Amino acid sequence: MTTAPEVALSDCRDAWVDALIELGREDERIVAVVNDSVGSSKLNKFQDAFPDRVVNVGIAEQDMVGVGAGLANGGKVPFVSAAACFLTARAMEQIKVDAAYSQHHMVLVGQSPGMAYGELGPTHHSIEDLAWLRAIPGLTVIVPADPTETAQAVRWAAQHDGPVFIRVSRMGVPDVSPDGYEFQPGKAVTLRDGSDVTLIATGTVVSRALDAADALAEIGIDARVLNMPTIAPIDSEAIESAARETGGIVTVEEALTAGLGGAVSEVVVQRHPVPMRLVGVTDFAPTGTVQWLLDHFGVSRDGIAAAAREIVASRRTAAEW
Amino acid sequence: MTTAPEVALSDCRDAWVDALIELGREDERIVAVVNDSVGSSKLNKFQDAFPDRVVNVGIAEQDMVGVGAGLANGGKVPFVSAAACFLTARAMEQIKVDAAYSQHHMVLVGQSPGMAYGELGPTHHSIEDLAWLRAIPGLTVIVPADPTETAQAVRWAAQHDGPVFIRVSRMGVPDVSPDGYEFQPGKAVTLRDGSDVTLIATGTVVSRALDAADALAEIGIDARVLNMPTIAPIDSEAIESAARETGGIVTVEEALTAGLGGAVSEVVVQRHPVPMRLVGVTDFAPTGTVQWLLDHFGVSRDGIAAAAREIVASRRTAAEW
Amino acid sequence: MTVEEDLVPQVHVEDVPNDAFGVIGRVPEGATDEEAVAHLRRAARQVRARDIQMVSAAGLGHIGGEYSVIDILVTLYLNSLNMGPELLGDPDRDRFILSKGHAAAALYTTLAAAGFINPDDLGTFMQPKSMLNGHPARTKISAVEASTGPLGHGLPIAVGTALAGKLDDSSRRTFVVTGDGELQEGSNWEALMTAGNHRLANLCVVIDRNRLQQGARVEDTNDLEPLADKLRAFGMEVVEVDGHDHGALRKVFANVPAASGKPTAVIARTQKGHPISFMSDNVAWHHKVPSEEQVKAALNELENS
Amino acid sequence: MTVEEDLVPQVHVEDVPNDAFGVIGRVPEGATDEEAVAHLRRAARQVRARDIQMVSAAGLGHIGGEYSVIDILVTLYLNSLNMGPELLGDPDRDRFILSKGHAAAALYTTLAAAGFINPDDLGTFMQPKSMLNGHPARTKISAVEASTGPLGHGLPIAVGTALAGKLDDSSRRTFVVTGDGELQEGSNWEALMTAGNHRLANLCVVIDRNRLQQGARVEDTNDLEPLADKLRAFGMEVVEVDGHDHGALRKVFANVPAASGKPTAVIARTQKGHPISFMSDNVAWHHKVPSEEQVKAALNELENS
Ligand SMILES: Cc1ncc(C[n+]2csc(CCOP(=O)(O)OP(=O)(O)O)c2C)c(N)n1
Ligand SMILES: Cc1ncc(C[n+]2csc(CCOP(=O)(O)OP(=O)(O)O)c2C)c(N)n1
Ligand SMILES: [Mg+2]
Ligand SMILES: [Mg+2]
Repeated sequence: MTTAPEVALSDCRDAWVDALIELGREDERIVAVVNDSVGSSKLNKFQDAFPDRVVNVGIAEQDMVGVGAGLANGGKVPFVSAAACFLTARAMEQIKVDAAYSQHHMVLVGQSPGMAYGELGPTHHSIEDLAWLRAIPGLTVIVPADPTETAQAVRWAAQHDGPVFIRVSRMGVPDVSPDGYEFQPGKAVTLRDGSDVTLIATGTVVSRALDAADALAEIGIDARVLNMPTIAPIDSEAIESAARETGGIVTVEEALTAGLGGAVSEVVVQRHPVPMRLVGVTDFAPTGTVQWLLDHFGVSRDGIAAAAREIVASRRTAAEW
Repeated sequence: MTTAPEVALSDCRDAWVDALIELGREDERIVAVVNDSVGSSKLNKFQDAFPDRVVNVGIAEQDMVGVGAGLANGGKVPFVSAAACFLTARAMEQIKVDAAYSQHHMVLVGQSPGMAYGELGPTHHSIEDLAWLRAIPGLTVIVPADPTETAQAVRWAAQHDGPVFIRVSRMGVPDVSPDGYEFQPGKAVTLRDGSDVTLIATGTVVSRALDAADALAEIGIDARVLNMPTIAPIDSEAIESAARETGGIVTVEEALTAGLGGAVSEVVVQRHPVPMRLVGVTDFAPTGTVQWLLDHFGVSRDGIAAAAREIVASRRTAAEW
Repeated sequence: MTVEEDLVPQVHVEDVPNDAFGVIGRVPEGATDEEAVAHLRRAARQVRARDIQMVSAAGLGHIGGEYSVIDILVTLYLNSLNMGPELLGDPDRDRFILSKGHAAAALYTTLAAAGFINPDDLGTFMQPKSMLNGHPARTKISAVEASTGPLGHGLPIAVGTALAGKLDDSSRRTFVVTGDGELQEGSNWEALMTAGNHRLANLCVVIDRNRLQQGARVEDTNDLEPLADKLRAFGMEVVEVDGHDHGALRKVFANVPAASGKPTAVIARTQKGHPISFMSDNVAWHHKVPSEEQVKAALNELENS
Repeated sequence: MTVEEDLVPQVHVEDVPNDAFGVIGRVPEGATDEEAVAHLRRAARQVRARDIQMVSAAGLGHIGGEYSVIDILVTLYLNSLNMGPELLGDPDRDRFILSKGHAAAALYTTLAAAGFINPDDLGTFMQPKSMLNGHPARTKISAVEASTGPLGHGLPIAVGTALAGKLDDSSRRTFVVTGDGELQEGSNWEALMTAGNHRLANLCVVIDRNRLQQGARVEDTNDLEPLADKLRAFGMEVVEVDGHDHGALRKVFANVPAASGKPTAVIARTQKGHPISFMSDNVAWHHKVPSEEQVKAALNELENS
C-alpha cells in the first residue's frame, strides 16, 4: 500500500455561506430561514452581515418551509436551511405543495445530508432524501460534489424562478471540479473519459469514484467517471451515451440506491439496457462514523471498483459464450 | 369496437373494513387510528362494532402516527388509516422513525391513493407514496389489486410483527385474483403466462394490464401479466425470470413511475438487463376525473399495449440488424 | 366514484338551475354603513346561489364549509382587502389566503364577483383541464396567493408573507382563513407561535368557527376549547364576531393592524351550510352534493333570505 | 468531522478519566425522605461523572442538555417509575420516553445505574456497531420504549401508550421528557390537545425548562411564554418545580395521576450544564465536547457538589 498524498478536504458549508453572503450583498431579497440551525448551517457569518435577514422559526420544520413559501410570495428569495433529514422528512408535504406544486421561487438547503451525522444514528441520517425528492414533480434536486460546485449551485438557484433543493455536505471532500468549471443544471460532467465501464457518482462520493477509477486503471479497466450533480431532472443523454459507449454503469451515492441509482436505472432500461451495479446505502446504518459507514456499505474505492469489475467480468463471460 | 361485457367493480374499502371487523372480533388488540377520516376510511361499521377501539386524533397526521406507535408499545395492534396523500406526506418522519426504524408492529393504511381524488387535484393525489415508502428500510409496502387481495393483505399485516403500509383503493376495480388465491408477501402472482413481453402491474391498474394483454394477443403478441402486490421487498426472482424468459418488461401503476417502475428497473439492470417501458404518472395532474387522468397519462389499455409494442418492435429491429 | 356514493345524487347537469352571474364589484366608495352591508348581503346571496349550482353540476364540492365562509370572503374581497384585479402586480397589495382550500368553489365564485376571474369560467369547475380544480392552485389563477387543500398550510405561508411585509415596511396586510377542525394541525400552532413572537400586527387569522369538521363535531373529535385562551397564550389579539354579520366583519377587518401590535385572531362564529334550513349545522353537508331538488329549495330559501 | 470542529477538542481517549461505575439501584424500600434524596443525589453525581467521561471519549454528545435532565432521569428510574429490569415484560409497567433523544448518554448512564444495561457497555458509546448510538433506539436496547432523536416524536408516542393503558384499565403511567425548545414543534401541540381531551391522567409530560436550545436562548428564538397558560389552555394540570431538586421531583411524580383527572405537565426549571460552573446556562455547551482538562475540572466540581 502506497500512502496517498495529502489532499485538502473542504466543508462545503463554507462555500455555501460565502456564496450566500455575496448574493445577499447583490440582492436585498435574499433571506435565510432556519429551524434553530444557524450554527449547524454555518450561517453565523451571514447573520452577522444581515441580522434582519435570518428568520429563525425555532424547531418547527413545517412552519419553516411554509414561512419560506410565504416570504417568496412576499417578494423575498428565501434559502430554507436545515439538517437534510428534518427538512425533508418533517416538511415533506410543504415541500410537495408549498414549494413544488406551487412553483415558488425558493431554495431548500439540506445540510449535513447522507450519513454525515455518523454516530448520531439513522434518525439523523438523510439517506432517503434523493429517492424522496426526485419523486416530486417540478423540483430541481442538486447534489454538489465540492465547494466550487456548491457555490455555483447556490448562485444558480438564487436566480432560477422555481423551487430547488440543494444538498450541502459537511463531510470533508476534496476538489473534483475541473478548472474553469461552470455548473449547468441537469448536466453531467465528465471527470475522466473511459470506454470499459462508467462510474456515475454524485456529491461527497464523487472523489471515491475517481479513486476507484484509479484502482481499475491499475488492473487494465478503463473507467469513465461522470459527476451527476443534478438528480432531477436527470441527464438522460449522458446516461444513454455512457450505456452505449461503455456498456455498463455503476452508480455511486451517499444515499439509498433508489436515489441516483434508481434515476439512472430508469433511464438505462428505457433507452439502452446494459448491466449496472448500484453502490450506495442499503439499510438503516449501525453505529459508526460516516467514513466507517461508507466503507461498511461498500461506498469505497474498493467497493466501487469491485462492482465495476463484476460488470466487466460478466460481460467477458457473456462474450466467451 | 365491441362493447365490453359488464364487469362488477368493487370499492376495496369495503373489503378492508370487513376484514378489520373480523380481525377485531378475533383479537382485542386491534384498534383503528384516524385523522377525522372515519367516513373516508369507511370505518363507520368498525366504529359501530367497537366504539372504544377507534382513536380519532382529529386533523393531525403526525400525532396520528406517533399515537399509533405508542398504542403498539402499549400492546395494541393499531391500523392507522388516513388518506394516503396526508398519511405519507404529512407524517413522513413518523413513518420513518416511529414505524420503520422502530420496527413497531403497526399497519399504515393509505386510503384513496393514486389519483382516486381526481378533480380534487394534485394536493389530494398520492402519486409519490410508492417511490417514497419503498425508500424507507424495513417497511413492507403492499398495493392490493382487488377486494380479495385487500382482505388478505390486511389479515397478513395484522399478524406480521413489523410495520406495514397498505394502499386501499376507493376507485372501482374488478376482481383479478385467481380462484383460491392466497396473498404471499413479497411474491408476484402470474395472472397470465406469455413469452413475448411481461406486463408487471400493481393495484388498481392490474386490470388495465390484463386488458392490454388482450389487446396485444389480438395482434399476435403473447404478453405475460404479473400482479406485483408487494412493492417492498420486491420479488426480484419473478422480475429476473420475466426478463430472461420474455426479454422485455412494461411496468404499470397508478403512481409516479419511480414507484413500481423504479423498483423493477433497479432489479432488471442488476440481474438481467432488458428493454423496459415505465407506464404511470409523470407529473402533477391537470384537473380531471381519475379515469380521465389515467387515460391522460397513458395508464390505459391502449397506452400499456403501445408501450409493449414498442419493446417488441425495438427487439425485432435489433434482431434484423 | 371519487366520493362516497351515498353523498352524490344522480344529477342531470342540464337541469341544475344555472343563474346568470356577473361581476358584482366592491362596495362603492363613500357608501354608508347600511349601503355597504346591503351590497355585501346581496353579493353573498348571489355567490351562494352560484356556488351551489356549481357544486351540484360538478357532483363534487364542500358546500357546508363554503356556505359558512362566504360572508367572510365576500366582506374581504368586496370591502376590506386592499386588493383588486388592478393591484395584482403591486407588491404592497393585501394578501388573502384560503387555508381551508376545500371551500374552493366559494373562493372562485367570490373571485368572479370581485372581477378577478371571468364569471363564465365558473362553468368549467372540476372539468378536465379547468383552472378551477377542487382546491385553489396559485399556478392556475393569478389571484390565488397560495395553493391550499391539505389543511394547516395557509397559516405558515401567511406568516411568511406578513413577515416579508414587515421586513420591507410595507403597508401590506395578510388575511388568512382557517377552518376550526383545521386548528388540530400542529403546523398552525408553530405558525401562531412565530406570528406572536414576531408581533406580526399586519396579520389577521380568521377562524371559521362552524364547530363541525369532516366527520363529526369538533368537540367530539379533538376539542379546541378554550380556543380564545389558547390563541391568547400564543400571543394573539383575540376578537370574536358573528361570521355571518357583514357589518361586524367589516369593523373587525378595519381594525387590522391591531393597536396592541399583536396579530389579530378572529373567531368567526358561523354555521356550516348557513343559511339553508336543511344544511345548517349539519355535519352530513360537509361534502354532500345537493340534488336538483335540493338546489331549487336552497335557491328558494336564499331568495327569501 | 461530524460536528463543528471548534466544538471538538483534541482528546486522547486514554487520558480521559474513566471512573469505575456500577449498578446503583433504586432507593431502598422504606427509606426516609432524607435517605431517598441522599441516594438520588449520590446517584446523579455518579451518572454525571460517567456521562462526561463518555462524551469526552466519544468526541460527541450533548452534555448541556444531559446535565439539565439527569436529576429528572435519576429520580424517575431510581425512585418513581414502576419499572425495573425484572418488569420489562410486564404490560402494566410504567413507561418512560426520552423525547429529547439527544441526551442519550444521560439515559444510557441512568439505565446502567438502574441495572438495565451492563455498566461495562457504556464504554462502547458511539463506537462502531455499538447499541449505544447517539440517540436511543428501541431495537437496540430493550429498556428503550421509543426510538427518539428527531424532536417532537416522544410526546405523541407517550399519548398512544397512555391511551392504550386507559383502554385496558391498566395501572400503567407514562412519563415523557421533552426539551423546552422542542415544544416549538407542532406535533407536540397536536399530542397535548389529544391528551387533554382524552383526559389522560396517567400521562405526565416533564418539560426540561432550561431556557436554552441549540443555537440560542429559547426566548430569543421562538419564545414559549406564557408556557403555563399555553399548557393549561391545552388541558394540562400544570406543576412547576425545581428540576434539580430530587425531593421536589419525587413528590411531583408521586402525584401522577393527578386528582383533577387531567394529564400532568411538569415545568421543571433546570439549567443546561448544571451544576458545572463553566457550563451552566451557557448555550455553547449544547453539544460542545469537553477537553481532558474540562473533564477533570468538572469531575472536581462534582466531587465537591
Ligand atoms: C392535512 C389534511 N388532512 C385531512 C384533510 C381532509 N379534510 C378535508 S376538509 C376536512 C375537515 C375540515 O374541517 P374544518 O377545518 O372545520 O373545515 P370546515 O368545517 O370549515 O369545512 C378534512 C379532515 C385535509 N384536507 N388535509
Ligand atoms: C426535528 C428536529 N429538528 C432539529 C433537531 C436538531 N436539534 C437537536 S437538539 C436541538 C435543540 C433542542 O433544544 P431543547 O429542546 O431545548 O433541548 P435541550 O435544551 O434540553 O438540549 C436541536 C434543534 C432535531 N434533533 N430534531
Ligand atoms: Mg369546521
Ligand atoms: Mg432547552
